Amino acid sequence: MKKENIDIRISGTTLSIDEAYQSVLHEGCGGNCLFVGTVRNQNKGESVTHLDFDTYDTMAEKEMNKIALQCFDKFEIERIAIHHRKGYVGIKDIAVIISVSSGHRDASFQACRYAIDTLKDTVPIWKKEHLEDGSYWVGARP
Amino acid sequence: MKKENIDIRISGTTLSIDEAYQSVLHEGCGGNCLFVGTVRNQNKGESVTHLDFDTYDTMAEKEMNKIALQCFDKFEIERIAIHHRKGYVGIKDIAVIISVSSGHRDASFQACRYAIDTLKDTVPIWKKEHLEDGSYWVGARP
Amino acid sequence: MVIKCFGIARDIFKSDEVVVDDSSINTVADLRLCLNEMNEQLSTVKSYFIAVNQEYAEDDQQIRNVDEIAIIPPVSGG
Amino acid sequence: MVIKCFGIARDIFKSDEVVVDDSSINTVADLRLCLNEMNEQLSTVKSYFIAVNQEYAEDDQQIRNVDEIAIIPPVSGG
Repeated sequence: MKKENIDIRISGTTLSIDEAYQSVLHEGCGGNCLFVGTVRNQNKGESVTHLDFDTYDTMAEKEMNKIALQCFDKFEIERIAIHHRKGYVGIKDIAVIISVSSGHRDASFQACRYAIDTLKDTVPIWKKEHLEDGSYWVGARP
Repeated sequence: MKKENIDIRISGTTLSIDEAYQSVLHEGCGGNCLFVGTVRNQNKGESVTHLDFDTYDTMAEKEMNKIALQCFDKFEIERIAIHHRKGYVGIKDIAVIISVSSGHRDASFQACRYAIDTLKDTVPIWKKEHLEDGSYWVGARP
Repeated sequence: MVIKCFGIARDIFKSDEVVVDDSSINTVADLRLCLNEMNEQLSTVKSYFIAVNQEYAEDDQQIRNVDEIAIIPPVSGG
Repeated sequence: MVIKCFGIARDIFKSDEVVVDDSSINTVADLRLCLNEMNEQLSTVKSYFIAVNQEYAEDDQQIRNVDEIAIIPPVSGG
């Protein structure tokens, strides 16, 4: 896998869908699938004011790179970008973008889905959800 | 289904991913899936120079609207945009964008996939592929 | 009766529209027969639908000359 | 031995890092025992992994004080 075909970023500033798209655009590709994860204003009925992401940057980038390599192994894709925010993220702001290009659409859909599902399982990034009356680390309590 | 939740367009000029994304963005949604269909530089080994899309605009918009309504019936989505180009479309240019938002990611992936698959089956739009040595209407010959 | 032509049908009839004599045409099936006779190239097309008032029509559907009618060759959008 | 803390572990230890006495720590399992004793709040966390040199580690993995070691609470990115 050529390095130029994988674009991994953890960013403290607003993520750009256009950058994630341009990063995978390839003249041999007809299918491009993007997943954009945004911050919801509520979770299980409680009002969310914003999120805070803590990240173990070096390990997170390694894990994101593993996911990209797995996508190349499993699906006929051309390029993949995985961009994640860190720090304060407001309602409707973008937390994560997965962008994948492939010759035919099936591979880009499958790889995009696989990448976001796996990212949520393995990448060392932690979400603190801030509610109107407090905050908590998502998934950390039994 | 509120009309504001469906955004159907057939456009003679460049499609914008940002417009298709902004069109579905909703503060209650955490998942946004976009499919972007681009023009490949080759098909089955032959070099493609560009495409030309012929469209039956009024009927195509009706059929695209049906697809959107089916997506609301089948999947828990919030908003959907279906934008298609017509006329001359160059290599790497965007032919179609499907953009879907939902509370959770599964619905947006499924609706996005369903919409592009169904669009290719039912919407009266025709693609003429221009090769270096001629042109033909895709799928029209036995 | 004026029939709209799209895609390969537009190329075959070299026009956006083709006019057929509607005196003997009652159904979509009648129209197909008439069109295939008018231009045998049309029968080399893999298949085509007829749309009546912007909806796909079955062969037994009645048509009148006030209807908006179109030849729909195999679609290839996306 | 310096242990990096993230997410809820950072809040529990009120620090980015916690220092443990490494004289009796040979494996990841030893480290877990030591950390859970240091701060019982950590045992109220649903579960956590230990990463050694930026890779998830098994309990029987040997660790040395030159390794980069981190507490990895349940991740929740995306």
